[in-house]
Amino acid sequence: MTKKLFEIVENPITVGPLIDKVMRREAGAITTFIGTVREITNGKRTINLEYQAYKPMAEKMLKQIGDEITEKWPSTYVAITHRVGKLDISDIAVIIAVSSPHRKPAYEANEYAIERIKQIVPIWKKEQWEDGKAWIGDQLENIPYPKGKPDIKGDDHD
Amino acid sequence: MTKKLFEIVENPITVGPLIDKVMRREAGAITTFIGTVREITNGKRTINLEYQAYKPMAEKMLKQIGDEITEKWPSTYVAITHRVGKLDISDIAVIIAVSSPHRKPAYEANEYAIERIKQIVPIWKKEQWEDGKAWIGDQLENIPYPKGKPDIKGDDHD
Amino acid sequence: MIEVLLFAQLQEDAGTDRLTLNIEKLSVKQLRKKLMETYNLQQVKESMVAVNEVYALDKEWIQSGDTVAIIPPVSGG
Amino acid sequence: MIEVLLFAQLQEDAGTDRLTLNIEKLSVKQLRKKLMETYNLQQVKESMVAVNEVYALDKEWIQSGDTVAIIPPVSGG
Repeated sequence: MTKKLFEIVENPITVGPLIDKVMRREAGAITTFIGTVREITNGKRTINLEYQAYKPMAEKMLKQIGDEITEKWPSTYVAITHRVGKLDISDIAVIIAVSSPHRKPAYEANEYAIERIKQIVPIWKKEQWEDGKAWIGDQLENIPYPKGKPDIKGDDHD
Repeated sequence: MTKKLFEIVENPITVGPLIDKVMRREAGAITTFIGTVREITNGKRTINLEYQAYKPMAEKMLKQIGDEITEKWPSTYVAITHRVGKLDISDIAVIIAVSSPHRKPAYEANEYAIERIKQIVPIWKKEQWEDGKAWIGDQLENIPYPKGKPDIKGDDHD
Repeated sequence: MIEVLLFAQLQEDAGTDRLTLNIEKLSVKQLRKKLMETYNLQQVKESMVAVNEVYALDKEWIQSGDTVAIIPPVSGG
Repeated sequence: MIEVLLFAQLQEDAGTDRLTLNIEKLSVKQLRKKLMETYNLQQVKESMVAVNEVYALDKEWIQSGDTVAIIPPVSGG
């Protein structure tokens, strides 16, 4: 079985395979982040979600995030899988697994990964509410590209 | 099946059941921490480990950590399982799962939990090396009880 | 020929997931202008442009054979 | 009677996982002294004492029927 560390997939995902990808004898700590479809956002009830990706570039950007992480935290191993397509409430959209000999880098690198995914990975979600639907840009939750463009190199995060 | 959120167990543990314990429709983020037996610590090769617990008090202390967390981060749900007995390299010793509507509290509460476990939960490990064995006190890695006693109330962490 | 991929709201606005432009060479900035004026795709303004799967700045050039993607603000995770 | 539970290195030093003291009442501080002097358990000095599964300070009292645990520096996680 090939061990693809950075993946966009269309089927349901579970945490076990990602843990296996980063597990090793040198590891003492593994952190995982599991992003699920939340029912209520900003007071609105979500019925379901649709994720769309520019798949080849999205996988490339996930890999770039992995490279940024191993440069910043050389002791870590990282694996990321993002699901696309229709998802229901509580379905898993993304899993990030990081292993490290000690716990601190495993937490820091994991949180860095999710922040960067929300900045540079070409994936979009369309929310279906009771009374409508819309493609969500991060501008609804944050400032869109505060520097006029995505922080491509991750320089803000040193 | 009863859903015991804070447990000391003697058999191998996996992350799936802990995720299930904290999963809910309001959650958008679940973090897990998986503590595994690391082969090399401070340059010494560990062969295996033995964990011993004062079980009833350890479960009570895990529950206290859970209470501290839901007071500090009211949006979170927490579950912790610690294994005791003989463990080999890469075996899982502890799993912490935290769910939250948004990701930041899920990371913060999770890291808080492992820090507190290392301070107040009556569990001890005995390391078996190639050339000997010893019960490890945190004093070998850290200052033992810097205030002369464990920080029972977690007041340092506000 | 330059292929332009569209996603999310832009895809719905254009009614297609790709445009094929019969152009030999133009800058990213010129492409933005064309998409806004000829195709009335206003969200291009707040989008990034990727050329052959790499984010590109306005002054960079696109040539026949390149694959361009218009990337509206992302919302994965 | 007061039951005193021992763990980890203390258990190995004492050669048992519990001591039963035929005492009606004593303070945590007095218990520490007794364990160090009578039983020569030097690690008691750097250990915490829990009375009925709650960490106790030196000035607190232990009574017949209580379960006491000596908690050397912990190393779980």
